[in-house]
Amino acid sequence: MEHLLDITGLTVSYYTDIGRAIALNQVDLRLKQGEKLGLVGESGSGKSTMGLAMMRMIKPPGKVEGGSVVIGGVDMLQLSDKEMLKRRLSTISYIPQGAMNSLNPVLKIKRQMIDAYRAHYPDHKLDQIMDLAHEAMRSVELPEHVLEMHPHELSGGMKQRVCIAIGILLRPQIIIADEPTSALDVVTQRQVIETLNRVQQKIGSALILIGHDMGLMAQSMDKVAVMYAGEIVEINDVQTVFTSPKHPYTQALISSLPRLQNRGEFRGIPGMAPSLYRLPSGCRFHPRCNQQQPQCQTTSPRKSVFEDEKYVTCHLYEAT
Amino acid sequence: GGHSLAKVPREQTLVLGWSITSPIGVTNPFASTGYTHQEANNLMWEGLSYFGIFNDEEIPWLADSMEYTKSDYTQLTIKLNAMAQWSDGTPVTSKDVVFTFESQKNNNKLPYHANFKQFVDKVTAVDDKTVVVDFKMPAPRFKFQVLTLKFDTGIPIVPAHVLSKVDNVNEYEGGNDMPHSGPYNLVLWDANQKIYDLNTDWWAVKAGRISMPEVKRVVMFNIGGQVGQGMDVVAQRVVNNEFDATLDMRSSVIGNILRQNSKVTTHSADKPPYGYLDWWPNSLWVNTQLEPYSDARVRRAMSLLINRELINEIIYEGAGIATIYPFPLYPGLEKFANSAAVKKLEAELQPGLYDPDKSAELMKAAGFTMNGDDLWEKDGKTVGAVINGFEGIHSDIVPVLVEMLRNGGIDADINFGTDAYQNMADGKAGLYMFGHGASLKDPYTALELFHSRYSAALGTTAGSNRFSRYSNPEYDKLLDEMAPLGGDDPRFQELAAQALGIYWRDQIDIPVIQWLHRIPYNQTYWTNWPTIANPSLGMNGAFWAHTGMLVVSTLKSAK
Amino acid sequence: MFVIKRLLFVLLVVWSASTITFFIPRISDINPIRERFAELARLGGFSAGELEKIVESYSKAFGLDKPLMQQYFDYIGGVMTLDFGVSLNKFPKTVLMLIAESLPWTIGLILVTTILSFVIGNLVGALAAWPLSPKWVRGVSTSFILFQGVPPVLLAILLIFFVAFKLNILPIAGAYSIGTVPDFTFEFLLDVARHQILPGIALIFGSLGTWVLSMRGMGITIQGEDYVIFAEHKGLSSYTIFKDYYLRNALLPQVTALALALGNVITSAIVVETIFGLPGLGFVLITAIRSNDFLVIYGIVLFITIAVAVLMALVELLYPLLDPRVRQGQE
Amino acid sequence: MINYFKRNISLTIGLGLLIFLILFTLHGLLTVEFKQAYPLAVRPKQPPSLKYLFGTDFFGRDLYTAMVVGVWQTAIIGLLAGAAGTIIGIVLGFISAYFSGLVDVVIKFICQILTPIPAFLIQVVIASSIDKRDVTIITMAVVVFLLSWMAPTLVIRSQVLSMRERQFVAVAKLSGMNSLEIIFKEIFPNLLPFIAAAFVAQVFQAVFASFYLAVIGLGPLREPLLGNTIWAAQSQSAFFNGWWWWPVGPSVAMILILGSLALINMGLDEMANPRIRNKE
Amino acid sequence: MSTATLELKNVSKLYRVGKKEVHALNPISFDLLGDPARIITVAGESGSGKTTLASIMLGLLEPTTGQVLYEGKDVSTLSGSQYRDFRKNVQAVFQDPFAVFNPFYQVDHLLEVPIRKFNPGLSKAARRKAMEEALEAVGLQPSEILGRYPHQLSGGQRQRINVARAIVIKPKILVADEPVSMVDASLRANILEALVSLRENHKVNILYITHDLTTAYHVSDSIIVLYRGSVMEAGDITKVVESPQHPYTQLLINSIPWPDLERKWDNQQYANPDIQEISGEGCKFYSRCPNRKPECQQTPNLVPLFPKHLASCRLHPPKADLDAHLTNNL
Ligand SMILES: Nc1ncnc2c1ncn2[C@@H]1O[C@H](COP(=O)(O)OP(=O)(O)OP(=O)(O)O)[C@@H](O)[C@H]1O
Ligand SMILES: Nc1ncnc2c1ncn2[C@@H]1O[C@H](COP(=O)(O)OP(=O)(O)OP(=O)(O)O)[C@@H](O)[C@H]1O
Ligand SMILES: [Mg+2]
Ligand SMILES: [Mg+2]
Repeated sequence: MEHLLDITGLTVSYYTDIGRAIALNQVDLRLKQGEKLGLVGESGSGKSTMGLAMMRMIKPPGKVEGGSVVIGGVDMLQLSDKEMLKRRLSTISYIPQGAMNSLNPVLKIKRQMIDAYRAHYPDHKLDQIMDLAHEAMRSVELPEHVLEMHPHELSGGMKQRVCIAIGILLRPQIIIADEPTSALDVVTQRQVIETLNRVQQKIGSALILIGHDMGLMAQSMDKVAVMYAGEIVEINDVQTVFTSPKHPYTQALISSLPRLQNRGEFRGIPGMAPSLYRLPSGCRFHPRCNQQQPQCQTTSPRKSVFEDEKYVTCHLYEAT
Repeated sequence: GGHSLAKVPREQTLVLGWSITSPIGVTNPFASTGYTHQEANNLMWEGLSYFGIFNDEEIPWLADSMEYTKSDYTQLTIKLNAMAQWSDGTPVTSKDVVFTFESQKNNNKLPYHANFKQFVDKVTAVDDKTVVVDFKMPAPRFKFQVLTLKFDTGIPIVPAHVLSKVDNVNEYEGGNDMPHSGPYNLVLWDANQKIYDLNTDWWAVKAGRISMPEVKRVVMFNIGGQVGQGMDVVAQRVVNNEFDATLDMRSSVIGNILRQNSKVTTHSADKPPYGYLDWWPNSLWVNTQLEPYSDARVRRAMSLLINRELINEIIYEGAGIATIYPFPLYPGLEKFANSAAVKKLEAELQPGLYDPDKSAELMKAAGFTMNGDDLWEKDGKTVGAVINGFEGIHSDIVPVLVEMLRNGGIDADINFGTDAYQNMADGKAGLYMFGHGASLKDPYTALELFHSRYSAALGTTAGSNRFSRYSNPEYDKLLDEMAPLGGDDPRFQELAAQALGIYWRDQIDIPVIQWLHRIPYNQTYWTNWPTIANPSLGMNGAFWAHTGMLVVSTLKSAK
Repeated sequence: MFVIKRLLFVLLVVWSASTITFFIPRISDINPIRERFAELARLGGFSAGELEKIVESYSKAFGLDKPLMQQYFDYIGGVMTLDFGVSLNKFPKTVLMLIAESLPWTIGLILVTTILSFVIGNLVGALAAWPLSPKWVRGVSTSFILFQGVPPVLLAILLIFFVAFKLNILPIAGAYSIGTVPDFTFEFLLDVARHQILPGIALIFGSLGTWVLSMRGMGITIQGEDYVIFAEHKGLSSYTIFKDYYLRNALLPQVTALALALGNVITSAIVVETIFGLPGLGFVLITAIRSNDFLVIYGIVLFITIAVAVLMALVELLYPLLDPRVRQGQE
Repeated sequence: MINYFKRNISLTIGLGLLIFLILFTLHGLLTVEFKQAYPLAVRPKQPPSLKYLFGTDFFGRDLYTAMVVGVWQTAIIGLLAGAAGTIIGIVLGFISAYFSGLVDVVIKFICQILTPIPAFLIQVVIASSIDKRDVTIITMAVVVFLLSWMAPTLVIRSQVLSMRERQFVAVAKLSGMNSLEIIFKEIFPNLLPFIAAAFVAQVFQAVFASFYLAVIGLGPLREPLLGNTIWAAQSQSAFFNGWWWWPVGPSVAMILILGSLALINMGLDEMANPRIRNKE
Repeated sequence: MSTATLELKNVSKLYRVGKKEVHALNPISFDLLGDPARIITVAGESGSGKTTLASIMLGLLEPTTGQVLYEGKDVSTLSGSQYRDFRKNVQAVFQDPFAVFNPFYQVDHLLEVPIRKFNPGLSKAARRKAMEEALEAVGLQPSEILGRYPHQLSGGQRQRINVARAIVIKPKILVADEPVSMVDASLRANILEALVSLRENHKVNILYITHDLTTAYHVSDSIIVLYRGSVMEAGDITKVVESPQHPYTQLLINSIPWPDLERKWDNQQYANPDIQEISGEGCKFYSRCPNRKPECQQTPNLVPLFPKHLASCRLHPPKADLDAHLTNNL
């Protein structure tokens, strides 16, 4: 088993009054142990949905319609509810978007850690648990007395790191961090990302960093997956994405980025992201694409896979 | 807390249901705001004599005899029973009687103070067991009205050796252990119940007045609420044999009790009207000083709107208790009502007539016109006829009266508020539904309620039950002449008929119903309740009346 | 400092309540003593003139002849020391004695039912908003909300008629079985408890809906909170999440309402205690209302006000223990 | 819109019930003879039948008519007291929150001080101190509302306070709106669900308070208010005597009125709760 | 086109929460002069007083000390017509693209109210036209936008309507408080473009408030760096970004996650942002400063180091011959 994570054909829809929104369409993703993947894309492109689907935490009106999420040979989507409960945090852990409010305001940090631990190892002694909690705190560079504090006594960055500490408490094989820094200022942002990197290295797990800040991806990720309207349009190593992006959307995205060199230049992507309820035919990006081909309007492109599980979904490239 | 009472089996216990409202611990008859004989204190306190209404005879008690010793009713001699004694062993003597009488005369907070002050000149103890009362004026009714216990009137004798040592008798509670002469000792009193145990050393048994009571324990259980309210719950408890007797009930309720428990009986067994006549006929009292009721035509017009037959039919399930008299038709009074003079007046004045047309004529004559709402109006004002009353006992009749008046154009409404009594007592309101607790043997006391000596000005308090504030010198003259005469005196009968004539003619108030006591008697544990078939000592069956002690003492175990 | 502030607040509440009860009746011309004696006169043989004299002498005894302001200050002074004066109806009993006599019954009933309805109502409300609850919970919660509209009188009558009278499984009414001598044996306490069940149910249903309704709203808000979702990510069992992350947080604002609810339940207690013949505070109150025993009415109003104000202050003092967020803002 | 009602079932059922009650009453008011709601109008103690839909009571009222009139009168008390309490609450709440400073301190303080005083008991004290001849449905409403405006005041106040901090208020200010315009055009519409909920709660309280006042004999007793009818049935031991229809009819009406309000309240709760609304 | 001036004189703000005092803004003075129109960035971490400064400038918040002068007059004492003029000419674009909308109204409300208020004479059609033009100017299709409710639009759309509002009013001075922090990268460019064109085409002076130095560098002419309510460094944007003088600014610039593989975060040991401030005398950054010296315990002044470049740091001696006035260095 070469890959730690193997997602194939993952499809998720939300059923609402307006209709069915396919928030995740036939998504494939493979990850090796210790790999760091950045998951980027516009708001609403399905990044969080992807993370949640891996956790099996899609709630009504959402529904996982198909596909598999295999971690270490076990398909998460086939497990019983009870077994899945055990896997959360221990096999795969998700540090949610908006960690500011992710800690219960009336419980001490310690208690929230103990709860998480006890849910998986009900018979362990408190001493043992506390040792682990201390270790987790150390690895996110927080003093131990933070354990005795309540969330409101912590700053935003500290809260975010507490969430990370909880997320790694059971040394999961995969950590998903959903926009852990979008509400933080640059200094704190950097601190959090570096903490995440360090911790990931220490426990050797794979890391999926969800976000739309390409800067953060450039700073710390190995690979980048670009999502557009519920699909992964391109996965590539970070180098390629920034220097020679393949997909026209990725290209537009990269060229819209502000850098030191191109001061005063703005190149937004023209047009609007499509509504998931009214997707364009063919390639979902074609209405905004500057390299449109005739078949783009009618047929959905298929994957062109490069080496090492990297691929692009675009008619410009030959399908494999 | 901390009581350790002997267990008494249910078969030897009498359970009575009553709304107990008096303050816990008040057993002293002289305690001025809290004492009532009704809540089983009648089992502790005895009178000189009792009156058995259904046998129409006096029952000598603490006194062996009580006689007017001057033919003009100005002197009364009382001879006490030689065995009579307080529960602490002290004999009941003239000293106690004199103390009781003197207290009533001198202490204005005692209920019979007015009577004593009006009539009594002096009270003398001739010897240990003989007392002579000298009156200021002829007092032919004093012995019966004041000194004889019956229904809710009369005074009990209190122990001088206890009360004379108390600083302020009006504020002295008495408590459970106060020496008394009656057959039962109060052994427990909390918010839920009062428990009385038999005093096996009761003087009356030794004196041969009565045999030893079979009821070993009396539990008066607090059913809560205002008298007459929430009776459905009480009824269910009677059906379940929890209560042996309770306060009286509406006819529909008692009918349903009898249907559901064959052991329960009533004064008239299982036949309507299920009760006996109380001394408390209810009138619609009218404030005769208040516009527009000061006009006799308006009062009469209102009376003409009352359909007494319909009242009998709707509210009392056919029991013919609607009345035209301000007194109950007990034997002596029934004789008076049936006398030729009264019959003639009745035919002439038609006091019970229901005639809306005639009523309308009178209203027009009184200057009223019918307005757009079909209500009589004068000077832009309708007849603001709010009937004040007590929800517990009047919630059945008053709404019906209101509607009868409204149908005839009188702008009537109901007030069962807490100020109902006060409104009437102060002369603020025009109409008040209430009883005449007065005559039992002859009509004097009832008719005397309308004497102008009680005609207080509006805004001042009318004396008890004198809400009419009626004033008529012609009427007063008749009453003054009647006062010194005995009830059997033919002159008295003649004058009484004339006075009743004025009552009807002027429609001083509007008599509506005789009051019935429909008391359920449960025979599961106790028999020998006083009923038509078994009058016992002739007393009424209300255990809460002064004569209730006789009811309890004569019960027989069902086993 | 905070404690002193709260204490001052309680005093202010009591002061305004006593001012209201002092002045409102004085706006109208009702003289409670006269009212009371006039009523007594019904039974006895008082004559008009005498009655006025008695009223005068008692008014003096109660200090009603003093200047209004003097009376007012005496009254306030009395209230602050829990001296509500004497009952006119049950003279020479003091109002406080009457309250003390009835309090055990009321505390038993009101406290237990309020707490029960708080617990049940909030639990059901929370469950109703909890997405994992079975469907029928929503039905139950809705019916509880609808139950608010059932007049406690009707409920009491139905319970008595069917449960106690027809089925005969519980006593019909009363505080304990007739003829029982109160003591502290287990048997007696059991008897008392059996007598409290039906009135308890009648009371609980009256207030259940309010809790369900507010808790449901609260629950809906909390259930979407990020920390509840994160708790799920942590792999906690739904039971733990429900208990520690959802219910506990949603319950916090409800606690503040508890003290107020205790004050309001007395209203339904009046009816329920009357129908069941329980000699509690509500029963004393309605007796006082019916017999114009004004000082008792005011005394009970004030007593309840004080109790509620003190409870509210207590809740506020204790609240920081439950909710650490408040702790900080205080000092 | 229709979709919204489909989702907000409580609101839909509540409104449905309310509309049914309104139609029932309106239809009734147009067809019944009012006199039949008062004693001596029809044969007493009749069980429900085609002739007497809801039966007749001990006094000879037609209970169907009594119900129509009773629902109407109960509604009037509820609406009057509810409206008055809510309006006072809105006005004071707005004044307090928007202008802050001393006014706010005073209003808030008064509300907080009055809150622990059991309103019903004060209502009893007042009702027993006024002349009974003046006790009408209107005075009843006044008595009820006198001490029930504090809750809406506090609710509105806190809502306005939080609303005031919302950015759209700052934007409105920047757009040149003055304080009054901001209050009425920006803040007020957003408080509608809260106001409606406060109103519903007020009505609820008013209906119950009028019922309890009837129980202690302080209401306009002749009128067939639902509470009066229920209490009259209880006074005549209707259940024990087998006249079950007498208390049951008005009780059901009361349950329907209050139940529909509770459901609407529940629905409005959902409406006011952004978490639910945002899912639209 | 006439110019408008907004002048801050020793403005400071102190919040009192219970017994706690928060010096959200320490005394600061500068003016926004009309011509030529510029974009000035106010940057700083969360809680540094950026929004406080904006609110004071907009007249939404009373300063604790000092005055805000509009055309030389204190804004708190403006007369009716002057006040309206101030309102029209000093406008804002706010951070949260949802909160600025009143959920009760359609999005038109946001645009229509200022038009009606500031151009009372316009007909309905003219108003509609103004709205449409503004929407088109920010790249939105009016037919897709007008008549809809805020929750029916995406964050990017809402944020652009927000900018359109500023275009519709055509103020002289625009305070943009984090106008792009909530939108994703591709939209960010669009919005910033709109802001820049406001300056270019309408001569609007813009105060751009952000903690995102990447975008600041791209759009603005000069910058003020705030830290805990005090100005740490100010001046020409390229100077400050390219050679930051104050340790705090250095830290900030170093922490920018440039989307650039060439420019990775260095390994410099940064000070822990968790350390809470000790209020009182001294440099606000003292506790976190890697180069702190004893003399830093005395509050430093904002002094010129180079032309168009000020800093308040005791490590740098002032250049006495340069103008120390903040405005002149922006
Ligand atoms: N509970 C839901 N009900 C209906 N639609 C939903 C729900 N949750 C998400 N969606 C839709 O699914 C799509 C993907 O949402 P998702 O939250 O995964 O996006 P995202 O990429 O994480 O966006 P963001 O950057 O804003 O967090 C969106 O269009 C969203 O509207
Ligand atoms: N209304 C207020 N009451 C009390 N303190 C406040 C208030 N508003 C802001 N503060 C405090 O003032 C300081 C500055 O706040 P401000 O909102 O101006 O910061 P900011 O730079 O805009 O931060 P952010 O980047 O988080 O928006 C902070 O410490 C904040 O907690
Ligand atoms: Mg997301
Ligand atoms: Mg800010």
